[in-house]
Amino acid sequence: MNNLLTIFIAMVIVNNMVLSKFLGLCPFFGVSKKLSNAFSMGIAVTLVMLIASVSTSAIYNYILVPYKVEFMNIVIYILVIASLVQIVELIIKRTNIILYNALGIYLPLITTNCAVLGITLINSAENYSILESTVSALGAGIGFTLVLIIMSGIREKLDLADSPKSMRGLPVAFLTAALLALAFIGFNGMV
Amino acid sequence: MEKDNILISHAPHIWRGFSTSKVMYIVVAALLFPTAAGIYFFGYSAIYIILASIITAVLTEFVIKKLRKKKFIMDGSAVITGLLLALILPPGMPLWMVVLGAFFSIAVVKEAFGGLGYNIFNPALAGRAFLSVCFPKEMTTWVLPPYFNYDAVTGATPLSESFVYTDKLSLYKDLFFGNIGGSLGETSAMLILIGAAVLFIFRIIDWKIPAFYIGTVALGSLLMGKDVLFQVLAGGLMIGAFFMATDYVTSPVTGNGRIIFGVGVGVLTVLIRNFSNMPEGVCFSILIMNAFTPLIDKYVKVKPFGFQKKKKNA
Amino acid sequence: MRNKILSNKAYPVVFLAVIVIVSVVLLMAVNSMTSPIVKNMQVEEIKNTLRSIFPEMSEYEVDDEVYIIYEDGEKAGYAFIASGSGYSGNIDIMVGLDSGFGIKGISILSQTETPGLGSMITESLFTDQFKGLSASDIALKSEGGKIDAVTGATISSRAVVNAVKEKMIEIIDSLEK
Amino acid sequence: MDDYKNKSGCEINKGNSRRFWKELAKGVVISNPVFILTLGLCPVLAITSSITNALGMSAGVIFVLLCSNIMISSIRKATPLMVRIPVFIVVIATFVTIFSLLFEAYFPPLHKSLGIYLPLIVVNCIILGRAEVFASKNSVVLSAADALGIGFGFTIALIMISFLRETLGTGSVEIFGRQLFKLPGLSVHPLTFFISPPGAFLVIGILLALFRWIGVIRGE
Amino acid sequence: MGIVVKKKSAFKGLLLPENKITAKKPIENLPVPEKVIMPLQQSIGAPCEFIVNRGDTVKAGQKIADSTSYVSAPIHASISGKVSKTIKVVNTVTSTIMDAVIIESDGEDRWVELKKLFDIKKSDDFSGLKKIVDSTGKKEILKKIREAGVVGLGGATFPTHVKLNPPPDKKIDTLILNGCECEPFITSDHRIMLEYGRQVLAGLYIISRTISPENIYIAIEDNKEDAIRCLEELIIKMGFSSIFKLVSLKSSYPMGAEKTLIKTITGRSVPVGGLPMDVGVIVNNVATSKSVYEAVIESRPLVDKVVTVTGAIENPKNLLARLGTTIGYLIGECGEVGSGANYIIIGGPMMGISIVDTDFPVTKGTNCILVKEGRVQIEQNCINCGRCVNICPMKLMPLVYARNVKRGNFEVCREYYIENCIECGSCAYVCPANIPIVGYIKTCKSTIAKNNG
Repeated sequence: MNNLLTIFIAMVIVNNMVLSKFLGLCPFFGVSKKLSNAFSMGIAVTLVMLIASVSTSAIYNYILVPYKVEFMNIVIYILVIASLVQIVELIIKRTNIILYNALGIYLPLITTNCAVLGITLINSAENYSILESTVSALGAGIGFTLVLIIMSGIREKLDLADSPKSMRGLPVAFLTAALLALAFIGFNGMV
Repeated sequence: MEKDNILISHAPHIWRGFSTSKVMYIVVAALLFPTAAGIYFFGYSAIYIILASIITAVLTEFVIKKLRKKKFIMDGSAVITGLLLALILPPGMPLWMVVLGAFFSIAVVKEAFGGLGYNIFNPALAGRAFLSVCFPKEMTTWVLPPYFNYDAVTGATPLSESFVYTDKLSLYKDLFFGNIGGSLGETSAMLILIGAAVLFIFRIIDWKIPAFYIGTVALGSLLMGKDVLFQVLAGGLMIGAFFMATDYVTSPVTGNGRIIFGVGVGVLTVLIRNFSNMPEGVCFSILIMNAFTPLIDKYVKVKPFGFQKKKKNA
Repeated sequence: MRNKILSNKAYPVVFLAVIVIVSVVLLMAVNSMTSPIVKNMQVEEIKNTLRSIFPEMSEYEVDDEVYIIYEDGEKAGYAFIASGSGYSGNIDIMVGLDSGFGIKGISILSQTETPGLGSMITESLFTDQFKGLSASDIALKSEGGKIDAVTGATISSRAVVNAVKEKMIEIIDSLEK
Repeated sequence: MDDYKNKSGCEINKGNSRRFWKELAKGVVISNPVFILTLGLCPVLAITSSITNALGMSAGVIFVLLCSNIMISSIRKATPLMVRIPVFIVVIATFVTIFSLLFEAYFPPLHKSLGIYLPLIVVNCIILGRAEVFASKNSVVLSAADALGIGFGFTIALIMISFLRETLGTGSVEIFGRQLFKLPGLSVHPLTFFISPPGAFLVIGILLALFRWIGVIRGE
Repeated sequence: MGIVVKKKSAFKGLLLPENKITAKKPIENLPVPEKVIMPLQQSIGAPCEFIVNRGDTVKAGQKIADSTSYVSAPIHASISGKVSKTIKVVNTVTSTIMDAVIIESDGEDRWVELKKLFDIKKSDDFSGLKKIVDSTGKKEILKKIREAGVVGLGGATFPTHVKLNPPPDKKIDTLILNGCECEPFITSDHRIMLEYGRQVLAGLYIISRTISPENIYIAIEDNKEDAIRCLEELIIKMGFSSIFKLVSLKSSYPMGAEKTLIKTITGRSVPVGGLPMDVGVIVNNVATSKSVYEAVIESRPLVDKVVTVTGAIENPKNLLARLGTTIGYLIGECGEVGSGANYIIIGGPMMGISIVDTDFPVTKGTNCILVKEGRVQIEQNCINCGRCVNICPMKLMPLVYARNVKRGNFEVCREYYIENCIECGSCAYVCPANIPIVGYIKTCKSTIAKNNG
């Protein structure tokens, strides 16, 4: 239990996907201009991360490791993620149209979101069990959503700011990310 | 009355005259109390650090404003940033590092975002965080007040684990008056409180942030089974609560928002002090809550006059 | 003819399957080529590390997690890998014991500490302090032991010290049985 | 869809070599993947704390980009539209794995320090993007040129960023263990901030702003 | 003692420097000017149309413009003379262009025939007055008020006959006579209460007949102690002590604004986007009350107005000026303007409008002309201090408006209830960065109005 909590906290704040592992930067800078979008994106990513982690962890622990073909993980994970995203999109479309309208446009983007492949690879690299993988994926997703929301809040405020012309937009977003990462250093060693 | 002289302006046509620079200089005046403590306890090196920091801050702002072809207003905000930064640095800090930190504070944290009013993070704190990542060794080397130990030896700050004390009462006394290792301006709780009183008298700061911040830390330390009085007096909590967390630009604007902010910083400080590698959590917890400020401001609004009535009717 | 194949409904699936199969075969081939090299290198690395601690080592054998070192056919000592979590990640340490269970030497295998500060734990100035100590002496000086922490990097230093000490006691226990 | 087919059927025979160089140059300058298109940022930030890592990463990206572009371009006529993305992904993933295996065998320390960022080349938007936008519609030779151009553009950006970060963050620059230079003052008190994660964001932000600023002066 | 009730303000108000330098100066009759400019729109609602032609001779009090629209008030000639020409003038409230006529005085000040039912100044027996009022029906009172062109003289210029005839589903139980006059410098209402107290109280009685409320309050700020005492005496003398309640309010800006006044006196909050009648209250200004009396009892239309001319001027005065008199004439009547004076403001310093052209006429909404010195203040960056949020009597977040209007995000302002703003100017007054918040709010409101068609 303690171990799971450690994994979870580590993923949410200490080894945050975006701020310390630099994963999922495209949506972090691309979808953080409006808060509502950021929230939807965060939820969608968390969802896919969870499902992907459970399935890839099962594949890793029960197929790849016993048959000593761990080197195949990249090909297999990316295929699993790509098809999962398709299936999730299909299910959401059939069952919950409101959710689909909210998350729909973000789902295809997630296939190439390195945070999703990243978390599955981290899980394998750390030799996590299925349960541990689930917890770490949940933590990573929540951490990602958290900084995405913080970032979008800040960027909405930055829109009103009088920053130098050449700083506006992406450069100042990078600077914000830098300072945010600097602030999060305070959590170092918490686990 | 000549027609050419007649001016047009928006209502209201009278102004209280309590300008930004006035606010800033009152804060500077209030900061002079902890500054005096720093100079008294740490001597000349403190003066050099303070001067280096302030001059760099003001110069950097001046140069950037000129580069951007904007008007440079000596509104005192750069002075505050410089002074605050100096007050939260260790007294033995090499001057060129101080200069670098002050430059980072103003150039990257403040002016790159558009200058006064637009920065997201507290410049002085971010400058300190920058320095503590760059020079972890220098940032954790504490000179003990020479008046208490004539050779300027290095020692531990109260919050670091290797700090040892024998008598609790004299420890509290030292913490309160400032005769203890630590950053330049954070050691004397008494003089910080006097400075804070100045801010309250001129109604510069709202009581909510410091009260809820210190309250949360006290409560948290109690729950953690720590010495509450010690946790409150030691480290940068006092100066952080009254001078950093209350920074207008980087804290929420509404009363409820400020309460949330204060509690948030308090919880983070307790967490970082007790669970993370950092002996001190004030700087980072305020920075983290700074990042939440836009969100708090967005969701914690003031209920407009007559708002609830409308809801009942609807 | 070509168009007929392309327009067949099953074609896309078959095509994808072919690509996947080709990919798998290719990867198998490459892996079978590289895996012996990789394995060899890992062994080499361990050997080099062990040799840095036991310069006279002629051979070694692995017993569970303990490496037994032989010098000219005689048991000269033991080595094991201890790991602890430092300031910003795991630290792996190879620890060598002489036959009297005193420390022969340690070597940091991997670490991700702050460069120029925490990373100073890899330097001999720090690691050499462990030489000849018994388990009871391994502690930072501020905590009553015999080891000076790297200035400004108490956490990294303590992580190494604790990891070495804990694992050492555990290993010695199992060896004595 | 029709549009896609038409373009894929269009072969350029004349002036192939001139176009080869043009495509190559385009990737380096006009559509530099990092600074102009801001693509593939994750590895750019993560592994630029040393030039050695940057070079290793660049080698990986160029290798995968070149191989996959050539492969995808040569099977482009046989590739059914419906499954083209999965096909691209499998092709790319295969080459990434091959590179990773080779790297592990011949450059183990570098392989270790690149960690998960090496396999993550699979989802690097640059590579999938080039496959979709360019290789699946152009001849093998041009696709190779495109791959090299984009690859070199990526490399240049990576070297620039990692050079800055390593110089400021450690005070000295090393390539594959050999020291290039050491700055006297800075190496005693390096600005460690720049090789830490926040420093990565800061350096790229400032570089982006700098390039824009220069652009502004030129009246772009 | 007696009938005065004291109350504290129910909101966080401002303590402004009062500067009521004309408080002790009796109202003087302004000599009839050579010409008057009569704009067509002097009230909220539809603009009027002329019913006189160029060259016509008119008498003072003669109706010169009217409208068929219900929400509108007719306009009367304020002097006798000849209609000379039509010109365009700027409506300072809405910043739109409107038509106006110029009437050139014949110097004789001939009036239309006025039928006075009661002479309040001479008689000390008010039972006759009450009888007259009681015997007049509600409809007739409202008709007389409309015909006299009476509008809200506090500044809002809402036609009084409309206000006093609320929709039947709104039960009005409270009537408040607003004698607060919370803005600095202005003293016209103060002087009206002192000098026309009888008319004001009689007017209030007439108003109360039209809506028959349960409670009638007369609200006066405690910085006008003499007016409170004067009205207290009169109430007893005129026999109104059983129905009128005199309330002395802690002076605080903006006490005179309807919503804050209602909150302070009744504890009720007017809903967002609502009117006082939504909480069963009607508020009338003391000057309006006086005009209602004159309209109903003396059938005298609204042709003149007490205007305070004050500020950096040699001889500040309270003047009873004919509508249409140019501001320049009023200023000229009060002597030399101070040498440094560079602002001319119609209205008070907090909500008034600064103008360049002194040819602008006194209209029904004018209650003060302020000449003052001032410096151009440089707008600085907002530092998020929250003083505006703290002081706003409407509990809004003015800093959000300023910030977003600058970037053209008008919709965001609506999410923050910008329509609830009463433009009292408290926020800009306290703003350390000197941001003209009210200016931004006005821009936003007019843009939203324009966008909504």
